[in-house]
Amino acid sequence: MSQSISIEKVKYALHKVVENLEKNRQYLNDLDSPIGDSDHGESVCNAFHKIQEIVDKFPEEKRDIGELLQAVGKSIVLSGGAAMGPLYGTAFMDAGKAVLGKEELTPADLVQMWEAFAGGIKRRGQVELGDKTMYDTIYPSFLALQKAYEEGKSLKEMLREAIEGAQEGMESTKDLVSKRGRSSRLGERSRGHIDPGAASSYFIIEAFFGSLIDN
Amino acid sequence: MSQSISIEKVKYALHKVVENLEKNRQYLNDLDSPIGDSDHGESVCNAFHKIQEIVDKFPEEKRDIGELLQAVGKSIVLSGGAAMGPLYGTAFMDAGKAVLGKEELTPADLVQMWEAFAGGIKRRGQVELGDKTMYDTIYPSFLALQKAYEEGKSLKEMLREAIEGAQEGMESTKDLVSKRGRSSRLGERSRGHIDPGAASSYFIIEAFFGSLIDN
Amino acid sequence: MKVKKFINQPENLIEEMLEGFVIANQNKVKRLETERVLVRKDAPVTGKVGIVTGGGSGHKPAFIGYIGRGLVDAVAVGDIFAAPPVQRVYEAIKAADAGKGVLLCLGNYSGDVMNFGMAQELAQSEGIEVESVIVNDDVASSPKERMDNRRGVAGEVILWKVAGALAEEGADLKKIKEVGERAVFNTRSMGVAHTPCILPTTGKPSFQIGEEEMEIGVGHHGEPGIKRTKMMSADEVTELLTRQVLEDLPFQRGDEVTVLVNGLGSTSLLEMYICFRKVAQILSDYGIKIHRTYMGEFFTSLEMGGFSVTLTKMDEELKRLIDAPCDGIHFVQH
Amino acid sequence: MKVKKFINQPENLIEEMLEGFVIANQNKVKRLETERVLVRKDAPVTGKVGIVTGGGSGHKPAFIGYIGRGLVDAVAVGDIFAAPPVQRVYEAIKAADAGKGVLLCLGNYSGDVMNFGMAQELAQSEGIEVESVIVNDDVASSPKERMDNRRGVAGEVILWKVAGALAEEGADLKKIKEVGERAVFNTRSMGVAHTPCILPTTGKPSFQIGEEEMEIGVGHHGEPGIKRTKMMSADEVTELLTRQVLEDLPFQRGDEVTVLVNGLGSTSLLEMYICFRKVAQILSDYGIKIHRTYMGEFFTSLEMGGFSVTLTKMDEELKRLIDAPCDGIHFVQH
Ligand SMILES: Nc1ncnc2c1ncn2[C@@H]1O[C@H](COP(=O)(O)OP(=O)(O)O)[C@@H](O)[C@H]1O
Ligand SMILES: Nc1ncnc2c1ncn2[C@@H]1O[C@H](COP(=O)(O)OP(=O)(O)O)[C@@H](O)[C@H]1O
Ligand SMILES: [Mg+2]
Ligand SMILES: [Mg+2]
Ligand SMILES: [Mg+2]
Ligand SMILES: [Mg+2]
Repeated sequence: MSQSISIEKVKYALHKVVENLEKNRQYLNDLDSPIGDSDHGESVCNAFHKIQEIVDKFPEEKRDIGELLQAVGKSIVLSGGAAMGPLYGTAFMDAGKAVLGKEELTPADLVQMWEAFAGGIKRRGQVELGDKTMYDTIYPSFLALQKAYEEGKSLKEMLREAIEGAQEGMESTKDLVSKRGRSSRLGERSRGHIDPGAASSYFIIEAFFGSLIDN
Repeated sequence: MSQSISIEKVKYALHKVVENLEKNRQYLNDLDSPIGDSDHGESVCNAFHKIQEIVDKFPEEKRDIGELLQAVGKSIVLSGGAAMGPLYGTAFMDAGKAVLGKEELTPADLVQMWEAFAGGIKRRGQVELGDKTMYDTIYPSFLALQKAYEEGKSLKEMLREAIEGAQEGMESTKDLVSKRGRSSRLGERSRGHIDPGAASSYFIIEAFFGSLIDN
Repeated sequence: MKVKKFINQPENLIEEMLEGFVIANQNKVKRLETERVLVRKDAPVTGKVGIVTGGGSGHKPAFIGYIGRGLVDAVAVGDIFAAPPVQRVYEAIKAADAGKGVLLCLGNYSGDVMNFGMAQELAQSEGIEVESVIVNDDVASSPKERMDNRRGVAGEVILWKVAGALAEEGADLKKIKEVGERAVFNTRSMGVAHTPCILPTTGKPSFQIGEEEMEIGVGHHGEPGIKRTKMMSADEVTELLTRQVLEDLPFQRGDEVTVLVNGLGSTSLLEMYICFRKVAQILSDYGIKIHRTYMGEFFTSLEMGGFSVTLTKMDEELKRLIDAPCDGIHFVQH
Repeated sequence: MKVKKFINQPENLIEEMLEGFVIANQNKVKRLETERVLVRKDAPVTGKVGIVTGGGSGHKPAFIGYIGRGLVDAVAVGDIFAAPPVQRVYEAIKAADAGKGVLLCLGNYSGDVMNFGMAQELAQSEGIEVESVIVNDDVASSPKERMDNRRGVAGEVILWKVAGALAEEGADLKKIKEVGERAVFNTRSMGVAHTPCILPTTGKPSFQIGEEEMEIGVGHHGEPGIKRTKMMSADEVTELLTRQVLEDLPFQRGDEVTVLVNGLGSTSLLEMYICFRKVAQILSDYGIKIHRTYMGEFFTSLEMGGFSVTLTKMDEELKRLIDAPCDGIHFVQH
């Protein structure tokens, strides 16, 4: 496996993200029922569906991965809606900004990009770790990615550990009491359920990083 | 058993009518569900409930059975409501009119009274035999009463045969297609169900004539 | 199935509802002391024919929600799905009469026809001028040859609107009856339901129906209609209702109609707008113009799931009356 | 449980609904060509601050039913229960702005807050004056100490009414924001539900609940409230809601309030009047006077079974604005 990531790989990874969300659409709706409003799968899938076109129409000759991610983020912000729209949209926009001008991503770039992605969620959502949101999936995945990088692991290992970090993060939300978003009004009653946003973030990371591993 | 009927017996019989309807309240609602609006038991019971007071408050010294029946009929007409209110109310008023001034009812009076009762239904409801209504219970019961009388049977036998006539009449409605009232819009779909009004009429007759037998 | 309803003792429910209703709408309505009759606050209105209606309870906003300027003056309130008794209708007539007479508006049900009819006779015998118009708009309830046997359903709203507006203009009883009858003659409806209501008095559903079924042509007390079918799409069922309604009255290319899409209780306005869209498409195909559209719950059957489509063929006079402002309790128009 | 709804393809349902809505109400409303935004026919109205609102679909008559004179100018229409995206809100702002600025009215949901907030920034960056008022009236959704975390529910209707009336009077943006915020601060609500709605997009119920249970303090997307209990009588549940609402705001003897009893979808008006009767009794016990009562379906959750009680403490200015006439599509007042 190559130690850098091309724009083609990113495009492919984005398609895989859409696929994976679509596969889990109803599961995400179901997670959003006991502590939310039962629409998370719908909202995420509808918003991400549109990015396929952005990706497909992104001119062949343009090679800037940052620009691509910004275009994706802008689409999600402007036409995504729901809570996840501004959150994922901002995350992609910030991620794009962090790697603007890059035509290949090195492991270091990837770490930087993902830090910005997590930062976008934090900034837009005014959220902390442990608030029982998507941030609880995304930030741990960044930490794992960074740690693996600092330990000098291979890109493949980095990606694998980021996915594991995301999964642990997602699962951690089950025992948390929500502090942000719709479920934050439930107090103790929010405990015992995985946060739907944490789950969709996991599916995004699983597909995005996973496809980079296989690729 | 005496061959004439006193006002006390009529009063007692009216109480028995209320009791019998009350006992069959839900059954009458249920009959009114497939071919009507599910309220016949409610309407009949509420209206007849009020006649208990009329009967109880009817002055001891007044002995006129016709007057009593008219008072009962007037109450049902004025405050009964639904389809059954004007129908049963008119029937009782007409029945009262037919025996106005009588302090005892002979078998002949009874026949006349019941003919008027049936006539009241027919007049108010513009109804014919076979239209699948309460008239299909009431008119046959009159015919049976009259026949038994003409054959010189005892009062007891007359009453018994009137009840049997009523029962047969009620059951006959099951196979009929409705021509009157709410169920008349169902055409063939009204077939196969006993008419709720035919059933309430049977319970009235069963209790009224039945209590005169036992008494 | 357990009954989930916000009620107290079932035997008190109409009285409690009316108590709430009178408090909530005390600027527009008052209750007679003697009888369960609600009347417009300023009734009898001098110089105006009184408009009286009524019927069984459970159809809110009908009947009492239509009390108000440009609409109804007095309502005789029956028990759940039961016509009001004679005395009550009679008191409503008296309360609405300002000396110019009273028009009774009622649905074509033998209970209503008999009770209103006897009350009318009683009032007439005391010198009050009383006429009546009987609504029979439900095309599903009898073939055209037996039109006078048809049920009255949501079309009654059109009668109240038209007769109420005309009465407010100061027209006389004869004229109002004539125009009211024309409005009824020009009105056709048909409904569908997939879920019964539960009668609060008995805790029982108004009808039985399968998990995937609906009843085409249902009455608004849950009376069976024409047939039981599988659930259809919004477009299919709307097409079925609309065509049946259209074909019943000789509607012609160039005609103008008022459309009323009436929710029977639990069907959402969202669904009804989807269905209305199809009504509009069909009318446009027929070359029929929509004069005015009413969308919402106008004549319900408690929480029954379903809706009905009503079309009224307009003429210049009916247009003026439909468009007139009114200030009913649950029916307001500028 | 099979889904019994009158819809066609679930993915088309909002578009089809809007198509019907625009045809039915074409005298009052138009749709932007570029975005799923509905605006008052004559918007932008010269000399008037624009009132913009929006949110997820499924709450009919909210939001689009409140478009009209004395109410709302533009609505950004989201998917079922999903906040509208930034671009859409931004287009709504532009469509409503007549140069006097725009007030955004929204419920306190992170989706709405973020999308409206970003749209506001976008519009401001282009020189449009934009302010916002966020509704947080649901007392069941957070303790008083964390009031700014509470959900917005039916109280938003009060904001539209008040802000809309003030805008129609020609007030400036600052003033409307100030009075709007006071109206919100004076408004408290709480709801109850016993039956979920079925999301037409997924065919799934919005929540699970037992055959004899109800959810106290439910949100109008089916969000859990305070507790799950056995069904209670109308009086018991109304007392519970009303006292909790009353105790949250320092209502005092002699205060005047506007009462809004809102049906969440399938609960009948008959039941709601029974419940209102109890609200009125409690208010009377507290020595609180009712200024005006709104009864009906103002902000639903599709066909959810349940209702909510909203109280707004009045002052002279709020009374004038609440009483002002308005001519919304589904909210008309003389
Ligand atoms: N302020 C916030 N910060 C971070 N994440 C949030 C915030 N608010 C909501 N979320 C996330 O959004 C998810 C819900 O998304 P979605 O269903 O699209 O929104 P809505 O609650 O408006 O229906 C939650 O599960 C949570 O992970
Ligand atoms: N025109 C009529 N003549 C005779 N009986 C009638 C007529 N109309 C209705 N009925 C009787 O009334 C019964 C229904 O009574 P009820 O339930 O009180 O009235 P509603 O149909 O108004 O609910 C029917 O079953 C039928 O027996
Ligand atoms: Mg959600
Ligand atoms: Mg009946
Ligand atoms: Mg009835
Ligand atoms: Mg949502």
